[in-house]
Amino acid sequence: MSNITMVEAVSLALSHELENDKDVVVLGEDVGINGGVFRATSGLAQKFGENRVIDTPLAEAMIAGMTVGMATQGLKPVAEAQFLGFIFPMFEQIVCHAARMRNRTRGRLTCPLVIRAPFGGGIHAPEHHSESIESMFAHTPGLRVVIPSSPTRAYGLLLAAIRDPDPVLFLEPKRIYRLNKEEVIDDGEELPLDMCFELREGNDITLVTWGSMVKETLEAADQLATQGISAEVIDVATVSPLDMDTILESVKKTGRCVIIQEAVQHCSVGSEIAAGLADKGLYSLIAPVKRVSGYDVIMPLFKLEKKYMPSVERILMAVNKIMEVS
Amino acid sequence: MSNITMVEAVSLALSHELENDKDVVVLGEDVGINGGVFRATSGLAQKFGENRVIDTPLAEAMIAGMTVGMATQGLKPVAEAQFLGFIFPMFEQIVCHAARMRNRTRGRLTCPLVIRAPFGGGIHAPEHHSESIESMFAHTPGLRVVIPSSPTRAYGLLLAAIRDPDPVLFLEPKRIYRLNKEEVIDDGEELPLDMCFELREGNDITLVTWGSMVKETLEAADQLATQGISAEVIDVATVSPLDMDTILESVKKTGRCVIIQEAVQHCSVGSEIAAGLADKGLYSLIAPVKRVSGYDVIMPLFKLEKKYMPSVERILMAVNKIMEVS
Amino acid sequence: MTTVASFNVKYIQYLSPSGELVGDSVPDIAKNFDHIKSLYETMVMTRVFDAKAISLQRTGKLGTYASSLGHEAVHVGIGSAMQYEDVFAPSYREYGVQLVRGVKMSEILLYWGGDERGSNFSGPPHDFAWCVPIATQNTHAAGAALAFKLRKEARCTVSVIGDGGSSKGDFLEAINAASAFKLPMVFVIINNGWAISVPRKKQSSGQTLAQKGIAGGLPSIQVDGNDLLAVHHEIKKALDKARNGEGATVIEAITYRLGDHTTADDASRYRPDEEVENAKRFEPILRIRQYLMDNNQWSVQQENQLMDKCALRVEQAVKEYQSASKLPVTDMFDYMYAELPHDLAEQRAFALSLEDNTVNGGEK
Amino acid sequence: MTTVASFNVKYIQYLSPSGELVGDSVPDIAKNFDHIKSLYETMVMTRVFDAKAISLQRTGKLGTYASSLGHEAVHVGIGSAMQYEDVFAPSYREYGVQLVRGVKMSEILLYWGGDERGSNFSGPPHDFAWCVPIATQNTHAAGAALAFKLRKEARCTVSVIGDGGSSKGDFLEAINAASAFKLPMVFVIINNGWAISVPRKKQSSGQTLAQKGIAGGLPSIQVDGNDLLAVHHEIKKALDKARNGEGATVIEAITYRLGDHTTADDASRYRPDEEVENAKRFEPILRIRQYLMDNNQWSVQQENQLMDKCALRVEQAVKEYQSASKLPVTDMFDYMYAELPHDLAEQRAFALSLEDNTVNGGEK
Ligand SMILES: Cc1ncc(C[n+]2csc(CCOP(=O)(O)OP(=O)(O)O)c2C)c(N)n1
Ligand SMILES: Cc1ncc(C[n+]2csc(CCOP(=O)(O)OP(=O)(O)O)c2C)c(N)n1
Ligand SMILES: [Mg+2]
Ligand SMILES: [Mg+2]
Repeated sequence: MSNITMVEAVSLALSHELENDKDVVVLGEDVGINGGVFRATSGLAQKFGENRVIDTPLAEAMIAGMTVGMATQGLKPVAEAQFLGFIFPMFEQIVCHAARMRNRTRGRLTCPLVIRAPFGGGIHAPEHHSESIESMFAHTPGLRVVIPSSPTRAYGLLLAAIRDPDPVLFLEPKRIYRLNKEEVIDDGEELPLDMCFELREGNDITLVTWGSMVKETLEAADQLATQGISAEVIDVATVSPLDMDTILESVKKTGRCVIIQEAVQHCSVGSEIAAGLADKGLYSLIAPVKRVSGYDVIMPLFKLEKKYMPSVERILMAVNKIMEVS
Repeated sequence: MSNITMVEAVSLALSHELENDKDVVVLGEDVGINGGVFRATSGLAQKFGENRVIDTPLAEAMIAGMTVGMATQGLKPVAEAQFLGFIFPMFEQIVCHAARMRNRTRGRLTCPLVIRAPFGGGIHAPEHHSESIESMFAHTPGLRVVIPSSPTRAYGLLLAAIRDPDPVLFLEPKRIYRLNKEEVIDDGEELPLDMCFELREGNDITLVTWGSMVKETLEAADQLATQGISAEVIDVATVSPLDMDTILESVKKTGRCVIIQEAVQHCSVGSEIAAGLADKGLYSLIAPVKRVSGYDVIMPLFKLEKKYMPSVERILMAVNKIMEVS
Repeated sequence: MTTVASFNVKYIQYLSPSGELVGDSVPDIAKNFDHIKSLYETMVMTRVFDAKAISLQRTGKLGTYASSLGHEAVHVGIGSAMQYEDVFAPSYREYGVQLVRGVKMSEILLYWGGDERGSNFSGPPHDFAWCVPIATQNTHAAGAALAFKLRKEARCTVSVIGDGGSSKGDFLEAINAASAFKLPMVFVIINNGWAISVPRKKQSSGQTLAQKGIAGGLPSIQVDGNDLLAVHHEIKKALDKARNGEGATVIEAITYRLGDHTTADDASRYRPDEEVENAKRFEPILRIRQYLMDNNQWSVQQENQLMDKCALRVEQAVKEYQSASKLPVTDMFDYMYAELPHDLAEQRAFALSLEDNTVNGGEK
Repeated sequence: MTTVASFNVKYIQYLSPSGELVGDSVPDIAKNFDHIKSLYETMVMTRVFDAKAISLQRTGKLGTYASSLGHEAVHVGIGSAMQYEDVFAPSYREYGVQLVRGVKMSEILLYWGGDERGSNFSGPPHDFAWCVPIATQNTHAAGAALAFKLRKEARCTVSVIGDGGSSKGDFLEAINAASAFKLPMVFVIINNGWAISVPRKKQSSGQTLAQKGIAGGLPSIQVDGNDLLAVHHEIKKALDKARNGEGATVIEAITYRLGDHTTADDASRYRPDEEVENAKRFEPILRIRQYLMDNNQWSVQQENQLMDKCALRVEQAVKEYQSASKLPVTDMFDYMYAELPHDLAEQRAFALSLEDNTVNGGEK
């Protein structure tokens, strides 16, 4: 029981499962003695040995393919993509195999694997280190896509992801890896993979978000409160499959919704949520559904990255715009 | 001037540009003497020689990477991914390089390339030959994603794609490759890459679709006409960048919209269009925006594929549901 | 200037095209006629099955089908060298391996008939299913091999790849993984001369494809892939080594694709007839039968009996295939996840409701 | 059993760590002292620049930076062997190549300072920009080489890859492309012993990395990557061959990463100090200076002058970097497409409107 950061919570969950399930294996580039470039696997190789925490050659297609191979043969591999920007060589394996193995073989072979990847902008990283492409994976049936936004949720969701009998892409918003500390009890309790988290109750507007943007969204909600606007904040957390019901329920109450995401807007998870509202939530809506997203541009190198990313200011602008409507 | 099918129109456009622009080069697996597995490059190697129409080794990452390399050095390569299901090894090159080269180098290097890929279900093909994943690419800034739905549009849009100074993913719905013939004049006239095509005017409801589903949508519109419902049919054609204005304009008139796509629903192009309506079109909407999509499952092998794909029946059900609302 | 590493690639053949034992040594299996006969029978069965599958496709009773005509020695040679607990990672045409390992012909037909249940087959449950995305199976095999190594199980994996597929990066990454982790596995490059319309020489100007293994320092050999004895013996040797902790081997088996790429292909567009005619002289079944006959182990009568048996069994398989129960629409939902997520349950119910409709939109 | 192909990998060194000519022959450049001196100066400049860049990062004036410490010979050796019209495809730390080719130090700083304008550099406009996704640059180089071949231009491409990157599939596919198309290109594997924390021996158990070229039948050699003469000479020879239509070569240059992987890395977590200390004895600058001095081509005075010159030039570069004009927010929109699409124009206007706000939400 200790106060830990989100990246430490990731380590803690990995350590817990390595300890409790001999089939769990961690693999990836630099996950061994180096403990991962963000220290998410820090100390694990030392504690569990090189047969449980495995440094691989630099070849992402191979890492993903071997992970699939291991998973089909009874292991529960947890692979790391060093950054989400380097996951592209894994696509073929993730989409064509991991997500399809159970269905293809009618359950004969399954893929209980996790691929973890740090992602998102805001830490002055080099090119390709800052993109948010969760929607590409969310568009892939058979895959779970999970994004924690706090130490507690990272711990519980990662445990659930490792134990889930199906493949899970576990995306870690690295901007908030060390944002704050929470008391995380290492009790092995998992969190559900099919439910949004309601982080704040409110009546006037629903703010839907996930990952690092939870931070700005909660800040915006605080400021709105001082304006007398009561915002409900929902952390989607499991962007696929998506718990749309919780969002619909909330919008039924508030009549308004702003979706906040770091990803580019076009064909994104935010689009899906807005589309869900345009269908099943239309009659609840008092005002247009606004999306505050990254612009539809390439994530700029860091001199401009802050201007790319949705800010508290932009959230407030969107909210105020639709609060005018009545 | 002759009556040709859509796949012949693809050949014709390729032939036209090979003839008229010495920098155009066609490459891919089996595009040479075999003329492509769908005959889209039929006769081109024979006509233009092995230096213009190039059979490559079987390695998609290499094909895409070389295409990027050639494009940066002044050629206008048109590469083929044999099926969209085999494009995954090209992702890293498409997303990280083709789409980014101009922006990365502030215009010093550009990628005037086209990657063509047949896609979609309904022809009893083996596994991985039938998926529709246009939204993964549509989510990628810097890339154009173009989907023709008739011989005329295939000809004009492919010419435009080849001439466009930026990378274009050109997805060919193979179910309608030979569906019908149209008179296509080989006059080198291109069609715009930034506009929807209005295929049918109507006042009661807007049906938005693209690719092979244009067929079922037009059939549905015919049937609706017999019910006295006047449906406007829009072929999006350029799913990214997307001409949302034409859609909004139409819905302003009709107040109702059904989006029809073959792809799975979650985080798709259809989601984006519905989201656009939930924001900028909300006040026009009389009824919920319905999406008739593939289910959020893995495209089944062909015994069940017809049941996966949106049918005229399903389109009519969706339309009738929202026509009840007033 | 010093030489820091040297390599060579050897070519191995035990049985000449005319069925004579050649070469420096005689492999064990050459004298085990009962074993050879049983493998010969499987080779013939594969071929009879193959012809039937093509004709089913031609008459609209099967989807696109990838023929194994001409590959019988390499396929059956692999299958017979493996142990049950080993894992096989096929691509899409290695029926000979799979028949040896217990997959049913009716299951192969189900698969090509557009029915996922074919991949839930009667072969070893740990074997991989058919794999269409070229070369991806090789990294699966590497992962399975690593699993065995980590668990200290005396098991190996065998994966195949075509001459075309040998150009793909993940095949090469799998070789590298086998090198880096010293994995218990065997890579078989089935060089049948063609990747659809692209001939072997357009894939690489390397003298052999076996030498791709040298990239990772793996022992790399060529065998005559139409020589059952050579394939069986060399794969077995490589498996023994692998099982013994001595790492992986790359084996290029040279054979020839006597048919079209698949039933969707027309090889006459790109391949000279003479090449095919010539290749028939080296095909694998003739020579092993000749060998058996020359050693008085096989008669015309036995051959006739075998043909009858094959025809009968294949007919049975076709019947089984054709009498498979109807696939319920719910099948496309029910294997997506261990537990059906909420939104999918809704879609499933909707799809099911369409089934009940008299006007069945989904059916068409 | 016949041998169908044989290969070997040779190791080439001309200058010993102590600066003596060794080996069977003397390369041309060894006697061209003016040339060597100018290359030596660039090597030193690179190193002085490198130290400055690291200190800029440490003081918050630069983003993450990938040091080239220890790689000066291989980088400058490559750059000096190439012609202007050739194309260089870098990864991210080959500043020595780029300085020879006319890229400005201030541009390198701009890039690592988070400014795209750094990639619109003063080097040859046809050169590729820095490439972070490992190994992807190798296929670009193959594509460029194919363009030259198709247009019958006497130009070549040179691409680099690290020991780590040599495991990645697209590097291997690029080698295969060079083999299949007989491309005018040179692959340089810069083996500096480490891929972040993963040592060379974990990448592959192959004796050399050069042998990856054997997969495609390409001539494959190892050179001492700390020996400027060997690198320059062997790359030049390979380029001459390539330009002559004789195809590609794979050259593994053995060097050592004397620093951390990048400024975001802490090598002490995984790498023994002794290894680094030992490696310093083989580093590239010492030996070439020694060679010049032993041949009375270099003096302490010249060295001091050079150090002053380098310090001055680097300072100038830093000034240029720091006085770069502010990046307008519109820059992130204006290079997305040749023409700004309608929806982006709207977003651009919005972003610009935020700039005008007094409360600047984008700025924070
Ligand atoms: C990644 C990928 N790219 C392309 C294809 C389409 N395709 C199917 S088989 C084939 C040729 C394979 O040739 P080869 O590897 O020699 O195997 P063979 O069919 O001859 O057994 C191609 C290009 C595919 N299935 N997967
Ligand atoms: C495809 C990809 N995967 C992972 C990374 C993260 N990464 C950056 S450098 C590096 C190690 C590279 O090592 P090596 O190839 O030996 O080159 P070196 O840095 O030693 O020059 C890694 C893993 C990346 N940039 N690209
Ligand atoms: Mg082949
Ligand atoms: Mg290295």
